[in-house]
Amino acid sequence: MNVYQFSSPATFYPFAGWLAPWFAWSAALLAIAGLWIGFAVAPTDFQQGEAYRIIFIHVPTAWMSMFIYLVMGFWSVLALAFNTRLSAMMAQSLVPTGALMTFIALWTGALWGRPTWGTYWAWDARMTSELILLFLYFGVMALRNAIDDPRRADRACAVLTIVGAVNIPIIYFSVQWWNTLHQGASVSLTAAPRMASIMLIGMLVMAFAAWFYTIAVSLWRVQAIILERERSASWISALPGLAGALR
Amino acid sequence: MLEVLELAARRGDAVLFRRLGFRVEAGKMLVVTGPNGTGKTTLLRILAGLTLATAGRVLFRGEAVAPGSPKLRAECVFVGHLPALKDEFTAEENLSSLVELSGVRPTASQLRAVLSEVALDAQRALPARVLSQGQRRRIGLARLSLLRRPLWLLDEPATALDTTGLALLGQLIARQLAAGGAVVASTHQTLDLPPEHLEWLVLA
Amino acid sequence: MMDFLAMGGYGFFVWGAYGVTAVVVIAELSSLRARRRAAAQLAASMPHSEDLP
Amino acid sequence: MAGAGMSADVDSGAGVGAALRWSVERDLRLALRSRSELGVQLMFYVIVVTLFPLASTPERMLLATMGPGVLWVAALLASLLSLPRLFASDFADGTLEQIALSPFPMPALVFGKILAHWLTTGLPIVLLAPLLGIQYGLDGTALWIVTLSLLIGTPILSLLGAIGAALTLGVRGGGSLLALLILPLYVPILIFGAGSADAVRAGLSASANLSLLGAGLLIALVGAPLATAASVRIALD
Repeated sequence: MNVYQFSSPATFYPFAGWLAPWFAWSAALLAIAGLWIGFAVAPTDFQQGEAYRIIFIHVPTAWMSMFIYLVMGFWSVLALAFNTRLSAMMAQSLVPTGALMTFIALWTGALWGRPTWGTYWAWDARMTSELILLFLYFGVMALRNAIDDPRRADRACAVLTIVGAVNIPIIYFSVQWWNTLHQGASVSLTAAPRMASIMLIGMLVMAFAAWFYTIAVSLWRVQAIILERERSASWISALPGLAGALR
Repeated sequence: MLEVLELAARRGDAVLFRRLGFRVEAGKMLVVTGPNGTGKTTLLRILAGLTLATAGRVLFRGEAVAPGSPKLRAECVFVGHLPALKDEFTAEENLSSLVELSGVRPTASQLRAVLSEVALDAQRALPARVLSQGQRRRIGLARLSLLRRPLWLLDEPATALDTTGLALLGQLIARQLAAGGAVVASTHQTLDLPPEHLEWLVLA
Repeated sequence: MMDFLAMGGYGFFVWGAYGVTAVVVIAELSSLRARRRAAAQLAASMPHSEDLP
Repeated sequence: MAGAGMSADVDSGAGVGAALRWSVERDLRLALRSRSELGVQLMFYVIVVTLFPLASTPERMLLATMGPGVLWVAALLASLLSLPRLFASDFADGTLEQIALSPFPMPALVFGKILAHWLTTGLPIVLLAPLLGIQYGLDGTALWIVTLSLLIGTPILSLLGAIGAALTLGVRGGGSLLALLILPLYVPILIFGAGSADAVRAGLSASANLSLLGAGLLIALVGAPLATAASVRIALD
């Protein structure tokens, strides 16, 4: 077997099970700290009042939505280059969480936009690109469900993810260009109140919370995918307490 | 000429075969038989470089070949279940298009000669749409006779062939073996070929 | 406590945002738990014979 | 046996030219054999463009602002409709296997097919655009710029679309799935393409839009055939 012996699903499965809870707990603690900063420590903004506190959810999830897609691209390149099933499973495990983060970013952005600009959707450059990113996630999901053979689904989704990842910067640039052309340099989400350092810290803490949450969820999900794909492999019978609730 | 080591293949999560090994020497024909669904087609597609094996290696003249490798594509011809004909094209157009795709530029007279050889003279200018399955198969045989390739991979080549078609197929294979080529074919019909050239692989 | 919920008049928007986020995260976690349990049962019910890489 | 005399060897190095010639000439001949189908797709483009004034207003000023956008969205939809034709019939009758097994470099063969697809769907749209632009009250320069942007943009639609067509070969829900996969990738082309005429009408120069579109075309010319060839291999696996 090639040098990536340790990356076989059988050896990765217990490792993922051991690692995931650590990330889950640290995500929970970071989230609590972030919310505490967001609501108790950060001052009321003189311009937007309390509405700006939504940024502590909106900005981290927006960052994560794009970051997750690029990580999926990374795993997809590995899956195609080295033909390793595990990398394809990792890419597959990230898709639902990525789509979820994108949805949250859009939802919170709209609720923040209403009090700030008076409308839920103002074709802001970042929000429009976020919406297109959501379509990219749905595209990968739809392709995954449309192909039955797992190996072909892995490789087809890998190609689509890579093509999508290459297009993300182009989409963001073209939407930015389109936005400034038509609306001029209107108030966009980035022109939020001057970034007091406390707000930045709050957002960074929430960003790490979202990141660790994503890692934990994708590790748990990749375990489920491994079980689904390798259900008849012999190493599965050695798993402790398989029939019971999976730890 | 062709060697297979420790080959394994899966379809979905069903294992088709595992640790499969065999050699095919020049001038020899390997007949792959076995009930349906045992992976005969998958094996041939792996040898042709269309499908990825889950394990094992394929050596062509001692050199390992990966799927889609240029060496394999230049030296081997694969005839699958589908006759690879365009319904809109005539028999002659189909033949010349397929042969040119393999990098060989036949003259019009060669095309006509080989078509008459497979008894498709009258149907030369008919669109493939109107030809019978057997006639469409014989266009495939005409292609085989035009291409000089050392390795033939034939997936159920005898299907839909009538007696004259079968005789033609036998002749073509005999000529290929005599010219030092090798053939791997999955088939159920017994072809009247000298047994000393044949080897059998039964997939259970 | 009441003014905390009021959020300076923006309560609907702030809690609308955080509330939906919480709901969506909980939904993902519970569907993940269900998928893991189903996968475990599926794997447990199968004969384990192949040792294909 | 007639075949005995031939010993034409295959130099796969110089294969790109032969591959292009083979695939373009073959696909064009195939397309011309089913000319009516091409006509139908072109009519689709004309009808979609004609629908919008009926749905909004015949008032010239408003139509002029909408014109480029409508021409472009209709071009997107028309190309999307014709993409399955690119590989589906070859996939169904087994010729795609032989293309994958040909000694010719596959990206070149695939590029030839994409070029033939553009010549039969994209180019007619570009030639028809000025005519339909008049319907939208576009004057000389705006009309010319829209047509030029379509000339540069429609090949990108074929190139990017080919990747989607290869990925969804023989897959359930092919048509709408292809739309979901490819339309988000068409967004930048739509923005720069339709934007070029808006820029001209706003008195700005469209050179920035057109050059960005040109850059997109170059990237697609290099990347798309490779990605499409890989996707076809995956579909044939």
